[in-house]
Amino acid sequence: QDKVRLLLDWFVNPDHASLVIAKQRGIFTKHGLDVELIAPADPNAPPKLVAAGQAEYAVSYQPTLQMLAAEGLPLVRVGVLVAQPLNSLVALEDGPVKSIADFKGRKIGYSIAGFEEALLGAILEKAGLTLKDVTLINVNFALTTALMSKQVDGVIGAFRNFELNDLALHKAKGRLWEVEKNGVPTYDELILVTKRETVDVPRTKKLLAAIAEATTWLRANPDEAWGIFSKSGKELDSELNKLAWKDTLPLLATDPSALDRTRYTAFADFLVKRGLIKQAPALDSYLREIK
Amino acid sequence: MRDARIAFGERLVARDLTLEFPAGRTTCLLGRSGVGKTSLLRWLAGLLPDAPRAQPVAYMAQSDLLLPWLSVLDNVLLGYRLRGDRVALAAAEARARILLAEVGLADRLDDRPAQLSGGMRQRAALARTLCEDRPVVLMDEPFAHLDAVTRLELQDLAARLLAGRTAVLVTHDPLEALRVGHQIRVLSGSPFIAGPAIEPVGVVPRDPADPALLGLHARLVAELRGLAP
Amino acid sequence: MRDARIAFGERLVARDLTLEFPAGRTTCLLGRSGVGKTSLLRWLAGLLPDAPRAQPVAYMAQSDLLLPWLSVLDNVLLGYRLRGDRVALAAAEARARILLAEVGLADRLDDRPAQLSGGMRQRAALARTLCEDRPVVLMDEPFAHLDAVTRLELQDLAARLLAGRTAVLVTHDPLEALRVGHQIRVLSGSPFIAGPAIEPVGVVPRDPADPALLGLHARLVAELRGLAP
Amino acid sequence: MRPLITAIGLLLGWEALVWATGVPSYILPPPSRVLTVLIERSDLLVAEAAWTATEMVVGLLLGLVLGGTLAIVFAASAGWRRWALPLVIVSQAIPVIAIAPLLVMWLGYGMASKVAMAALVIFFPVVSTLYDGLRRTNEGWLDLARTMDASPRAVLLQIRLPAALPAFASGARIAAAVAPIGAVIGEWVGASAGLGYLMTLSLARGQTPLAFAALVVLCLLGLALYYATDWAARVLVPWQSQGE
Amino acid sequence: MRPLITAIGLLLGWEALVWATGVPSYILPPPSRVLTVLIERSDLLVAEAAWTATEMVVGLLLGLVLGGTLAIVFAASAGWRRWALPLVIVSQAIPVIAIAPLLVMWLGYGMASKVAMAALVIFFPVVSTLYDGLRRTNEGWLDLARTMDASPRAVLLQIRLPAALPAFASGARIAAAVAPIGAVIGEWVGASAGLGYLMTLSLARGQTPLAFAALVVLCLLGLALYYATDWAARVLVPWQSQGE
Ligand SMILES: Nc1ncnc2c1ncn2[C@@H]1O[C@H](COP(=O)(O)OP(=O)(O)OP(=O)(O)O)[C@@H](O)[C@H]1O
Ligand SMILES: Nc1ncnc2c1ncn2[C@@H]1O[C@H](COP(=O)(O)OP(=O)(O)OP(=O)(O)O)[C@@H](O)[C@H]1O
Ligand SMILES: [Mg+2]
Ligand SMILES: [Mg+2]
Repeated sequence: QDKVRLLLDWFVNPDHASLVIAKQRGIFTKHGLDVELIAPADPNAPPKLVAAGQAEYAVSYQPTLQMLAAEGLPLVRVGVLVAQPLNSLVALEDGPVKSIADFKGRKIGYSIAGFEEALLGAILEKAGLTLKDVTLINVNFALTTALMSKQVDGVIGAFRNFELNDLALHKAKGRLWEVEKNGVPTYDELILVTKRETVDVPRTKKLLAAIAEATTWLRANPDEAWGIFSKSGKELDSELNKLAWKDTLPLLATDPSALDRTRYTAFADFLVKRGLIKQAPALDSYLREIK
Repeated sequence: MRDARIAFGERLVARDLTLEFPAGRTTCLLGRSGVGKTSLLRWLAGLLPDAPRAQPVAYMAQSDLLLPWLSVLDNVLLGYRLRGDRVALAAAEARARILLAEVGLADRLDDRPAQLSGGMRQRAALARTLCEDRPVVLMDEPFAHLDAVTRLELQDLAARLLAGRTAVLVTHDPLEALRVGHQIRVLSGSPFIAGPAIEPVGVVPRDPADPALLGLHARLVAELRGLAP
Repeated sequence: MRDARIAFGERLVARDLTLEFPAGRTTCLLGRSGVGKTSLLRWLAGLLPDAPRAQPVAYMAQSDLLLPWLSVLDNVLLGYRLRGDRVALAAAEARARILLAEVGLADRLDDRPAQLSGGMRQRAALARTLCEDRPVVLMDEPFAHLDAVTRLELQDLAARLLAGRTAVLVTHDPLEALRVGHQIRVLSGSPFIAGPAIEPVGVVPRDPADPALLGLHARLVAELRGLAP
Repeated sequence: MRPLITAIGLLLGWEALVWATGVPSYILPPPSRVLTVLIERSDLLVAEAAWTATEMVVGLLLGLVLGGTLAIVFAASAGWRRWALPLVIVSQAIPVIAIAPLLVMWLGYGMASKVAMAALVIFFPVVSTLYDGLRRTNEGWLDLARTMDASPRAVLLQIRLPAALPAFASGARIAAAVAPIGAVIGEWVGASAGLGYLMTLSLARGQTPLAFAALVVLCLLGLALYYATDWAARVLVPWQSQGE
Repeated sequence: MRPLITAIGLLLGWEALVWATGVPSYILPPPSRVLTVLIERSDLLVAEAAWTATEMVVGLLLGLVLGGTLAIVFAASAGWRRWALPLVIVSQAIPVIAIAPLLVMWLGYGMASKVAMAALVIFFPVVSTLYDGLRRTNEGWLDLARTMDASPRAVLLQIRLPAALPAFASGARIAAAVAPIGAVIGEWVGASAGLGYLMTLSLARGQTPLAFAALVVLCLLGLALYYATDWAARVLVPWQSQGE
């Protein structure tokens, strides 16, 4: 058995459905892998730890990878878990904000991921506003709480499969703007990264195959899969996870080895244009297709 | 005091103790080390559990208990400061300066206690006690660290200022007791009992060279010597 | 000591002081309160800045300095414990028990200092000093809180144990000095100077009732009295 | 008995706070709801609490030992103090987020990195109070020890240290009170268990009552640890004053 | 002069650490790179530092005042102590993430919520050490005051409080050392400025050298605050011992 440490981007949640199912149903084992899933509390640490050789793989985000690559971290993307943005701008439906233009002079909360100014800047510009027209406030993880308590009028960084459900559980309805439909180029939300110098192609192939198999299985058996998922950790069996589960399954990438290079070119240009990186790193330095 | 009982845990210091301290006079307590003199004084000061306190007292403990952060003058005025009576405080200040001059600390008013010698500290504590102006004064070995001459001077000072007050003074020096006490009692035994009151004649402070006193002195020494420690 | 200088900041206590303490004998220091006796002792103990220390000393300070967390017995053995010499410690324990019995604390070996009376604490400190078994012994008012009888007994004890050692003993009682000192010096003035050495005849401890001593006593008192405080 | 009354008092105060301020329950749920969750999810909470309690206690012990040792070293050696004290102060200013990756690199993902983090939070009050205590020993005792030819080591261990124990107790009490937050901070370093983990997770996912149930358990652990330390300090250090 | 040497010593130690352990620079950048950033981005760093320094100092002062007052209240009243002490202990166990929304609700996103958070972290060491100091006054002084018919209030303010000031100084030193982390934690409560914010942001963007430059500034602020407090404590509380 090949021992593999895989760092999640955050606490275990339905975004990690295929990983958890692959582990729980022995699919990793079947492919000759002994995978340990490790959850950090700080979403920014995993890619760095992988770059430092403290784990073999990490779950990360496309914008993060591109920023880190621009800073010279030796990371490469080898796979994808969710091949579309989940990130959205959310406001309360019965609140004062009916359209993006209504954010003028209002507060928008976020939880630092490093690139929210870029996303928001693009979204606002499309609606004829600029970043100067709003106040950005780091509310950390309390996105829905800040929104519901009307401390902020909107939040960026809300995941479409979670935050709306979260609001619903609190009997509130959210209005959601998908970033990719509002001026932001589309991108891969959740990707798998590994260290550039030590890419282990055979092992990665096995990993991606196992994930693909698990995804296929759980798409076919969503209820049984939920049972397995919710029992794999006592804290996972919650109402929110149950709701999010349904919304998340269709978003999971069926082919985790797929790579759409044009997305990376476009988004790198976007990051350069928004001033987050000085120049786009060479695609091949941080992308590796495993076939 | 009537039927008093003084004990620390198992150790019984005094039982069914009934003692009378004549009002307006000075009583000197003598007794072997550890017999219970300090305990009795603390009982009188109302500092022991179950000890009633009839009247306001001024208490001078065996150690000087000066506050290290206050100057000598402020230490002497401590009682007035603690009672927070500004008028009395202002009035007492002049008195405190005079007293400090009388105990030989006129030029040390602003020193901290840590800068004083042991005897100076004791003199400051004495000045504080005498400055308190209370009807009952309790003093525990007030002159222990003083040289013979200073001791005589301060005995005179104390005798003068204690006139008319009820004072209880613990000492180890029989001559001192004979000099300043209207009444002298020797404590002995465990639990201790008080011996008969000895009342030398003459007004205090007496002359220690008086042959009548020398006789009493011999008697006191013999009495102390006959006792088990 | 030669050309010693003792000062606290501005306050000069002694200057160009040259004093001789005869080896193997006990010197008693007398002097008004605040003259500098304690400072001199501390200088001899090597505790003041620039003070050299020639030989191992045993030092008994004016306050008892017992450690509150140690039993009486352990306090007496403190020196041996601090030096960490197990063999010496074991040997000293028997000695400490005997000494504590001699100062009348035989039944208080396991008490904490806080449970003792002031005189008892002083006796424990005395036992500690005498237990130290050093060629030079410095004692600052060792009997101040003791009753007359205990004082006599402990003077005898001290005289016996100090035989053959160089001892310097500060006291306020001229009779005490005459009883235990081979040599007596009166300190006076500011900065102080030492008076001529007075050397009473006879072996220590002398009988205080000796008429020869009474004459010296009168002389000492007169000498002290003549001095400014 | 007393702790129970205290706990009930706290709950009542909390209920009153909710009523008085009209806080919405996803910010501060009323105790009644938290209680329900506390009972319903008790198995989960107990399991996580066991994890956190271990971190707390191990972290506290480690912090006490480390802090105590360091304070003694500082008191013993001016050189160490001059160079290491600033380092120790600086160690307090470093946010976990900056050193979490370092800790993981050196200590791995297991409990060691969490305990290290907790100990880091805990040890400073111990160093600081004990060192302060060691600095202000009665001068008379030091003089006495000097005349007894005590080595600096013996003075430190037999006089200054016992004299400083009340100050150490003071530091230990502070350490016990911050131990829970130490453990929670430790759980930032890649945890997948513990009350802090549960709390962050449920807060981020809107399960405020569960988060507060975890918080209640955490607070109870903290109170228990504090009172246990307080009791131990009283029993082990009966003498109070620094001076005579 | 001394602080400068200290700073250089720290940097050398850090450089040695990087060399010895071979940590990659995106986890712990070598001081040389951090220094470059420190100089290049000094205007940014100074601006953020001013913000954080204000939070630290105001938080420290507030913490000292609050903590001091509370300790005095505890020493004065057994009732208060019995009921409020557990609350105070519990306040230490609450992770910021649980109360951040509450603080923001009540205090808004301005500086007030950050100062409150910093004060919350700071005030416990102050309460605890001062209260401990107030508890162990020399019995003799208390007896003396009793014979002088002093009111409990006068005893507290004129005897127990001055006697406990060395202990208070001890608490203030701890508070000064944790003040930076207090401010950083405060910046969690919805910040958009400050060194803590800058650090999080640059860590997220992989700009580790900038994050560590911010950390260096934070540590320097912490050291400055600590030594200033230490100096003030020495000047204001010259007497050392609790007892005689
Ligand atoms: N630590 C100190 N700081 C400043 N001055 C001091 C200090 N210790 C002693 N002095 C001063 O030095 C002088 C001598 O003091 P010392 O204690 O030696 O007197 P002493 O002869 O022992 O008096 P006593 O019989 O009262 O104990 C005094 O004026 C005293 O105020
Ligand atoms: N706090 C205490 N705890 C326990 N025992 C005590 C305490 N205080 C005094 N004692 C005991 O009570 C007895 C009387 O002590 P006290 O201090 O009254 O004696 P004293 O006559 O003043 O002696 P001295 O002349 O030595 O000062 C002693 O046996 C002493 O050990
Ligand atoms: Mg007594
Ligand atoms: Mg002296």
